[in-house]
Amino acid sequence: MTAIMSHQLKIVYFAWVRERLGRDQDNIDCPENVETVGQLLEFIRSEDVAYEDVFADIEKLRFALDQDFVGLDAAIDTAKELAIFPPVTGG
Amino acid sequence: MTAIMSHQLKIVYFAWVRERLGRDQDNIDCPENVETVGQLLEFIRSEDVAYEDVFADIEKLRFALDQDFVGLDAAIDTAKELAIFPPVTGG
Amino acid sequence: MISITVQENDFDSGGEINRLSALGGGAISSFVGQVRGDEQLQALELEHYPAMTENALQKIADKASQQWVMHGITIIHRVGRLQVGEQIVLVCTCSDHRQAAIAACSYIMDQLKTVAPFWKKEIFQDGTENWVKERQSDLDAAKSW
Amino acid sequence: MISITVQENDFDSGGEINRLSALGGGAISSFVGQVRGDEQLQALELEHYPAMTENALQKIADKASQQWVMHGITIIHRVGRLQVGEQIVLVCTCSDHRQAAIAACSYIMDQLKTVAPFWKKEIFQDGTENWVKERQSDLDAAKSW
Repeated sequence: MTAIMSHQLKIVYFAWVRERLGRDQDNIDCPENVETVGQLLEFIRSEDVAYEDVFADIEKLRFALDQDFVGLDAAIDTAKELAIFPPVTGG
Repeated sequence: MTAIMSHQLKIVYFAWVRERLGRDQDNIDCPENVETVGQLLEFIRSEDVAYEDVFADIEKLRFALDQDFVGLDAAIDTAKELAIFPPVTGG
Repeated sequence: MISITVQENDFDSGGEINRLSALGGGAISSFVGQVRGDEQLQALELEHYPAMTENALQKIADKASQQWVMHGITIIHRVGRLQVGEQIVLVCTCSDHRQAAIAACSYIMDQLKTVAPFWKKEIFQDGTENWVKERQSDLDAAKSW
Repeated sequence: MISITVQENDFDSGGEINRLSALGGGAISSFVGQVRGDEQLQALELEHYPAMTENALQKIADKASQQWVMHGITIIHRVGRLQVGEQIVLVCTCSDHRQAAIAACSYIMDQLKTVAPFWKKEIFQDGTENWVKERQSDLDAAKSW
């Protein structure tokens, strides 16, 4: 057996990230060599040019892995859900 | 005419000052040579021994002249009402 | 809009908040003080100096208005006999910004504790009474502004 | 007693204050944020991340409970479309001491602004829309604790 190891990851989008992408989630196969949030962003940008515009200014994005805020260097590990959104503005 | 100049002053008491004196106000003739709140206290203590106990620890008393907080050295001048009470404890 | 009330009756904190909300400031801060059931306490007797009280509270509210841009300030302080659990005081402030609303509310409470002519007498279940003493922490808080 | 609610419906600030008052702490601080009628604003659209929101608010309340001795904390945050003048958020805190109640309420609001997953879209009378941007002053306030 030489199957490439991967795991299913749900990506959810909020606010203008959701609006610009035109959808609120994606389900992707996360290849084993994609280890961090930053690497995952690179991977999905390479898969679909639609992400280029939205993810152009990465400074404006925030991330949560399984509902916890994380940075770009966070390990995806066995996480099930990555959220991508602008800085929060509640209250 | 050699009448001694004086002016009517109402003294009002609150909280334990009122309770210990057993009344909530006095009306006194304030002699002209009594110029400050401190001097007035001395004057009324000399007039009535009932004040001795209540005014013994002057540090524990606060004063308002015509409804404004004042210290012992405040000039009574033409004030109409002196209030004597413990430190406030509202809220 | 400054509203100052000294009354025996209870008050409706939500109604007062809604009244200030209607001014449209966006940020409404409020504080409610009530009779805490310490030890064997049964009630508080709240005494005040009627000729001076509202004026003293007005001055505090005026100073808050000078320090922060406010849409409205409401102060309600009860007097008379208040049982454990009853509300004593409400301070409610409305501003465009939450920091201003919260700071003004906190400032007003701190000043009220040290310059508004109210006195509290504790009445215990065994019938004994005690005039509450001023607290150094309240004096310090009032001076901190 | 920590109560966290995310809902579309309006809330009754007075009822929430009274619920915390019933815990007998003596000091109840609250903050209400509402949609301010800036410029040509008609409404706000409040979006959130349902799987994360309540947990994020719970963490904020837990941290406040560790920092100050609290009897109760209530956080209600609305989502959906809110017209100018409508209430958005309520934070209500109950403690034995006013400084603790007020500080915790202020802390929770500051944290909520920067770590709770809500996003506001402004909808103007001419139909244009704008996602609200984060403010440096909010980030600074959250870091100040």
